[in-house]
Amino acid sequence: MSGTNAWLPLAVLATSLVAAVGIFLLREHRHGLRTVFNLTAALLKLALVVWMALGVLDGMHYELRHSLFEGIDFVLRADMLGMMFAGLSSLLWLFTTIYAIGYLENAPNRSRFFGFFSLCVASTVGIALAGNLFTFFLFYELLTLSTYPLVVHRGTEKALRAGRIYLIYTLGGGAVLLLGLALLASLVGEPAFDAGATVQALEDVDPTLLTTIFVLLVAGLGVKAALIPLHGWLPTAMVAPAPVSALLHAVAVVKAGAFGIARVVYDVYGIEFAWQLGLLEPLAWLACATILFGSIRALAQTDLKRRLAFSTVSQVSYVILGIALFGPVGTAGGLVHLLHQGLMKITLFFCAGNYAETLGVHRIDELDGAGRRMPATSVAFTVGAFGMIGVPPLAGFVTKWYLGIGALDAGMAWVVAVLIASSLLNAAYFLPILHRIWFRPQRGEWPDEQYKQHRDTHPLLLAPALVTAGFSVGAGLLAGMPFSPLYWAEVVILREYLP
Amino acid sequence: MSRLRLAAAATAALGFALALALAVIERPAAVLNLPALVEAEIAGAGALHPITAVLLDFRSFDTLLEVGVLLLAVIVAYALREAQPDGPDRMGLDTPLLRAVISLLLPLMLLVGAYVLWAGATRPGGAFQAGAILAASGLALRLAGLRVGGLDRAWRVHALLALGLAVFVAAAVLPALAGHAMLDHPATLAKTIVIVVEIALTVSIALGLLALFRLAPPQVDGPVFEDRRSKPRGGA
Amino acid sequence: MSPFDLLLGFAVCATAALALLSRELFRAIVMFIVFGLCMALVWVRLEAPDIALAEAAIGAGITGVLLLDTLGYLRRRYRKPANGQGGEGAR
Amino acid sequence: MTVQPATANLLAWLVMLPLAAAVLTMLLPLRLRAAASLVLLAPMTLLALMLGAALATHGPFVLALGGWATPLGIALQADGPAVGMTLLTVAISVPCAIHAAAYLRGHAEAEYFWALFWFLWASLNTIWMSTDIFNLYVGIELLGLAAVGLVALRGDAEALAAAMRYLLAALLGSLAYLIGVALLYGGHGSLSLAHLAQTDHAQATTAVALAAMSLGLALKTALFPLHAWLPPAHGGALTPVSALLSALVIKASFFIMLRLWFALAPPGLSTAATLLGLLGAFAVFWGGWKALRQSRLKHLVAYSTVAQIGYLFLFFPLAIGTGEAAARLAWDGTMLMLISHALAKAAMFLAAGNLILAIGSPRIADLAGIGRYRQFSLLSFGIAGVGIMGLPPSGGFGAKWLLMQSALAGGGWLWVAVLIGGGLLSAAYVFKVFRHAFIEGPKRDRFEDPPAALEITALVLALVSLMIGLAAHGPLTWLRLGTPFGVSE
Amino acid sequence: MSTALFHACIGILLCTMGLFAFIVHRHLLRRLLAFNVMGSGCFLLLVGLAQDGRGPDPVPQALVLTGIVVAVASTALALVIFRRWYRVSGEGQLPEDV
Repeated sequence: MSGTNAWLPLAVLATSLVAAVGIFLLREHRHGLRTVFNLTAALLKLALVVWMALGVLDGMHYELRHSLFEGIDFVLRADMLGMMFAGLSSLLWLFTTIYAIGYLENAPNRSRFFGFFSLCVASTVGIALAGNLFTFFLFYELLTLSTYPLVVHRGTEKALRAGRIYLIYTLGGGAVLLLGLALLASLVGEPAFDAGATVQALEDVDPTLLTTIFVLLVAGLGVKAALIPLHGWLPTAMVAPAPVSALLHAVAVVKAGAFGIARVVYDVYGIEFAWQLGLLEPLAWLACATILFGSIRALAQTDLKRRLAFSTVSQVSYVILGIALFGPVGTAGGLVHLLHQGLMKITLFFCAGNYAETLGVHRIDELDGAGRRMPATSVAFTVGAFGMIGVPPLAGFVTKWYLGIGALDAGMAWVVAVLIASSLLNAAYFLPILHRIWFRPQRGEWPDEQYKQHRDTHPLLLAPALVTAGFSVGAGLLAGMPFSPLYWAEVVILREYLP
Repeated sequence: MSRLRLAAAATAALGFALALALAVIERPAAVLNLPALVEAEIAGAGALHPITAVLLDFRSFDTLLEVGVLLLAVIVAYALREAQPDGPDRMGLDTPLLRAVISLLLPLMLLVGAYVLWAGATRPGGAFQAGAILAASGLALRLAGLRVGGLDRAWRVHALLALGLAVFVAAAVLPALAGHAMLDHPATLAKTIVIVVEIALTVSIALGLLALFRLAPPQVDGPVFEDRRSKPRGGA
Repeated sequence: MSPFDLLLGFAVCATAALALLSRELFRAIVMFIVFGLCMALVWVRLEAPDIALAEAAIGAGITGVLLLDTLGYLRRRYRKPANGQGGEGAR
Repeated sequence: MTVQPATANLLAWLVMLPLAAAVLTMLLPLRLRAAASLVLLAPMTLLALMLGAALATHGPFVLALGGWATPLGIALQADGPAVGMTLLTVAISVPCAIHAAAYLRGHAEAEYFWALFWFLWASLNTIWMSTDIFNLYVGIELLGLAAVGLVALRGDAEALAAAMRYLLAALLGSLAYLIGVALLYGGHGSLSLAHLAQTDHAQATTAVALAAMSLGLALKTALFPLHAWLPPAHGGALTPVSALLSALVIKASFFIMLRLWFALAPPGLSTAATLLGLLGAFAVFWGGWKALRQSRLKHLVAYSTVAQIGYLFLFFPLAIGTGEAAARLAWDGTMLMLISHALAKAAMFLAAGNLILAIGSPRIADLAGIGRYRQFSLLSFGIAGVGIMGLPPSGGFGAKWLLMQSALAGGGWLWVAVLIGGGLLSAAYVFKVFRHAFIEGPKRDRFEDPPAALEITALVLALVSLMIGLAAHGPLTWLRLGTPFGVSE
Repeated sequence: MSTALFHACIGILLCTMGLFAFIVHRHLLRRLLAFNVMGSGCFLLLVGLAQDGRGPDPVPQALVLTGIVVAVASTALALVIFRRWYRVSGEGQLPEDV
C-alpha cells in the first residue's frame, strides 16, 4: 500500500490546536467539559498518530506543502524518525493529561493551564512532523512561547524568576538557531530534510562556513537539549507544577532539542557528511561532558525535583551521544533513548509529583519511609530509577548497551568508560533515595499530607505513573519484539540512514 | 537658551542654507513647460484666469483636500471646546465709535469680498481671497461685539462650514456618476460648476477662519479649568 | 532686478529677523505683520497678484490678528503664583 | 493599463466617500454619528475589495482626475503597493472603528471623533494612491492635522501637550517636504512622480530635494532621533486612536518616502541609505530599551513602535546598491513588516486599552492578578506580541526572515545583528507585561469587564497578524505589481 | 540674476532664519512665528525658482495659494491647541523643554 495523504499530518496537528482554542474559550468553572476536551483530543491524536505510523511503515507518504514566501515552504511530513517522536509525545501526552487533571484538581487558572498545555503538545507534534528545518523552527519557537505560561503558572516570585531565566535561555537559543538557519537558507534555499543531499551538493562553499552553521544550529538546539553550558534554565524551571516538569523533561522541551540535533545531523547534513566535516567527535565530547557533569551536579542536590532535573541534563545527552556516534548501532542507542528516557523520566516526575502532592515532600531527606505510605508510587519510582541506572533488563540498559557497542564500532572506546562512570554516578544519586524510601522508618508527620482516604494517592495521579513505569519495563524486556522502541529505532536506521 | 542648542541650530541652519544654495545653483533647466500647457488647455477649463483654472479645474483635487484641511482644523477646534467647556463668550470692545466705524465699513468690505470672488474667473482674485476678506469683516463684527443672528444656532454654522467641502465633493462625484472620470466636468457646465463651487468655498472659508478665531478659549473666562472627566481612560 | 527689489529683499529679511529675534513678543508679532505686508509686495514683484492679495489678507491679516489675540490671552490669563515660569508665557 | 472610467474612478471614490462621510458625521445628530460611520464601513470595504479585484484583472492602472492628464492634472494610481495599503487601511480601520464605537459610547470625545476618523481615512487613501508630489503634500497635511486632532481629543493637559508637540513635528516635517517640492518643480518643471522619474537624477538639485523630503518624512515617521513626539502622542491618545496612529499614520510618510526614493534616487546613494539604516538600527535598540523602562502600558507599546519603525528603515541599505536578489527580498520583507506591524500594533494597542479598562489604571505594575480574570484581553495582547517579537508563525517573523535573507544575500552582517538583537529586546518588553500579569501576589479579584466588542476586535486583529505570516505568499506577489518600485518582475 | 531668482534666494534666507529660530526658541508662539516665516520662505522659493527666466507660472502660484490656506489653518489650529494648553497648565512652552 502506498499513496499520498496531505491532510493527516494537519489533522494530527489540528487535534491539539483545536483543543487548545476550545479550552481557552471555556469558562474557568467548566471542569467537566474541559476534561472531555482534553481526553478526547489526546485519544484522538494518539489514534491518528498510530494510524499514520502504521501507514508510514506500509510505505504511505504523508506530506502537506504550503508556500510561505518564494523559495520557502511550510512542510508537514511524516517520516520514520518524526513518527517515533510524534508517537512518544502523543502517548505521553495522554498520560500527562490524565495526571494533570488529577494534579490540578481545585487549583486556579486551569483553563489557561490546559490551553497552553495543548498548545505545547501541538508544537511538539509540529516539531515531529516538520518536513524541513524552517518548519521545524516555527514549531520550535512556538514551543518556547507555549511553555512559558506553564513554567510561571504558579505566579510566585520564584516561578516568575524561573520563567525569566527560561525565556532568556530559550529565546537566546532560538535567536542563535535562527541565525544558523538563515545562513543555511541563504546558501541552499529551502533547508530540506534530505539526508544532506542539498548541503553536500554545494560545491564552492567554504567548509568553515558549513561548520559555523552547524555549530550555530547545535548551539541553538542545545539550549533546549540542556547541553552544558546551556543547561542553566532546566533546574530553575523546577518550580513549575509536576505535570509541567514531566512535559518539559520527558515529552516536549528537552526532547525537542535532542530531536532537532538528530534532524540536523541525519537529515540536514547527513551523518556521513557531518562525519567528514569532523563535526561529530566534538559533539560526542560535549555530550559526554554533559553526561558526567549532570550526574555530578545531581549528586549534590537535596531537592528531589532538582536532582531529577540534573539527571535529565545528563540523560538527554545519551541521545546526543548516540547521534554523534558514527555507525548504526550507536545511532540506534541514541534514538531508542529518546523514547526510553521519556518513559523513565516521566515516571520519575509523576512519582515526585505524587510525593509532593500527597505528602508535601519536596526534599530528599523527607522521603524516609515513603515506601510504606505510598507503595505503588514507590514501586514505580524504583522502576524508573533502576532504568536510569541501567539495570538489566530495563529500558536504560538497552540504551547503554547499544551506545557502548556503537562507541566501540565508531572507534571511540573512551565513551564506554564514560558510560560506566555515568552509570555509577546514576547509582550514587538514585540508590540513596531508594534506600530512604524503602528502608528508613518514617520520621514524624508528613509535612502536608493529603488524600488520607486513599491507600496510596489519588488514582488519577497514581495510574499514569504505574502505566509509564510498566511501559519502561516493557520497553526493556520486550526490546526485541516488533513495535518496541528499539524495533522502531532500527526501522528508522534501516529505512532512512543505511541505503 | 543653552549654548548647545544655539550651536546645533546654527549648524543645522547653515548646512540647510548651503545645501539649498547648492541645489539652486546646480539646478537643471526644466524640460517641461507647464505654463504653456496651462495656456493651451485653458479654453477647456472652467475659468479664464489661469490660477483659478489651475486651482479649480486642473488641480482641483488639491483644492478639495485643502478645503478639507481647513474644515478639519475647525472640527478639531470644536472638539477641543467640547473637551474644555468655555465660559460665556463676552468678547468685544463695544464702544460707540467702533460700532459706527464698523457699520460703515462692513458693507464696503462685503462688497469688496463679492467683487474679489467674481473677479476670480478672469482676473486675480477668487474664493480664498474673498473668503479671507469676509473673515476679516466677521472679525471686525466680533470686535464690535455684534452678532449675526442667523449664526447663533450651532447646526447652521456647522452646515455652512461644511458647505464648501460638501459642494466640492458633490461636484467631484457627479461626473463620475455620469460615467466620466471623477472631477471631469463637461465643457458646457464647467463654468457654472466652478462658480457654484467658488461661492460655497468662499462662505466656508470665511466662516472657517472666523470659527478658528472664535473657538480659541475666550480671553474673559474663569481662571481655573477642571477636567470634567473623572473616570480614568486610556493612557494617561 | 531693480534696486526696489534689493530694498524689498532687505526689508523682508529685516522684518523677519525682528519678528524672530525681538525680545518682546508683542513687537515680534507686530514685526511679523509688517513682514507679511512686505511679502505681499514681493509677490507683486513676482507678478503674482493673487498671492499678494491672499498674503495680505490671510498671512498678515488673519494670522496676525490670531497671534495678537493669543498674546492678549496670555497676558490676561492668570499665572500660577508659585511658578516663576508663568511670567515668561506672556513676555 | 487602460480601464473603464467606472473602474478607474474606484480610486477617487475611496477618497470622496470618506470625505463625504466626514461631512455627514459632522452634521448628523450626535447619537447617529457612530451608527452612520459603522454603516459606511461596508461600502468602504466593498470599494477597496473592488479596487483589489480591478487590479487583479486589469493590472496597474491610472485615473487622471478631472480628465486632465499629467503633468497638468493629478493622477491617482492603482499599483500593487497602493492597493495593498488601501486594503490594509480597511483591515485596520474597520476593527478600530468598531472598537471606537464601543469605547467612546457615552463619552464626550465621541462627538467629533468620527469626522476626524473619516478625514484620516481619506488622507491615507490619497497618500497611498497619489502620484503627484504636491498632492502628497496636501495629503500629509490633512493626515497630520487629523492625527493631531485625534491625539488632542481627550482635551486634558497631557493630551494637549502631546498634540502640540506632534503638530510642531508634523508642520516642520511638511515644510521640509515642501522645500523639496519647490526644488523639484524649479529644476524639472513637473510635479508628477512619473515625469520626475524620467528625468536625469544625477544632479545636486534632485539629491538635495530628496534629502530635504526624506528628512521631513523621517520626522513624521518618527525615525530615531526625531522620534520624541511619538511616545506621548501614541501613548497618551484614546485607545482606538493610538491603534490607528501607530498602525497607519506613521506608515503613510514612510510610504511616500519609498515612492520618492524609487522615483528619484540619484546613483551612488548607498552612503545615505546606510545612514538611514544606521538610524533605523539605533531606533530598534533605543526604542526597545526605552520600552523596557516604561511603567505605563500604552507608553511601552508606543516605544515599541519607535523600535519597529527602525526595521522599516533597514530597507534602504538592504535594497540600494546590493543587487537584484537582495533588493527584491528587502522589498518583500519591508512590505510584510509594514503590514504585519500595522496589524500587530493595532491589535496590541487595542488589547492594551482593554487591559487598562479592566484594571482601571494605566500602570503595568497594576496588572498583577489579571492573568486569572481577564485572560481574553491578555491573550490578544500575547498574540499581538508574537507578531511584535517576530516569533513564528507571525507576519513579523516572516518579515524578519526575508529581511535577514536580504541582508545575507547582500553581505550586510550588521543588519542581521540588528534584526536578531531587536527581536530579543522586543521579547524582553513584551514578556515584561506578562510577568506582571501572571503575578499571583496580593489577591485582587475585582476587575472591570470591557465590552465584548472591544475584546473581539482586538483578538481578530491579533489573529490576522498571526496568520498573515502563513498566508504571505499571495499578498507579497501582489505587492510587487506595477513598476514604480523598480523591483517588479 | 533675475528678480525671480533674487527673491528665491531671499526665500532660502527666510527658510534658514525660520529653521534657526524654530530650533532655538521654546516659547510656542515664537516657534509658530518661525514656522510661518519658514513657510513664507518656502513659498518664495517655490514661485521664484519656477519663474526664473520664464515669466509668471500659474501652477506654483496656485500651489502657494493652497499652501497659504493650509498654513493659516495649521497656525490657527496650533494657536487653539496652545491656548487650551496654556489654560490648563499656565505654561508657554512644552513640559519636557522646561
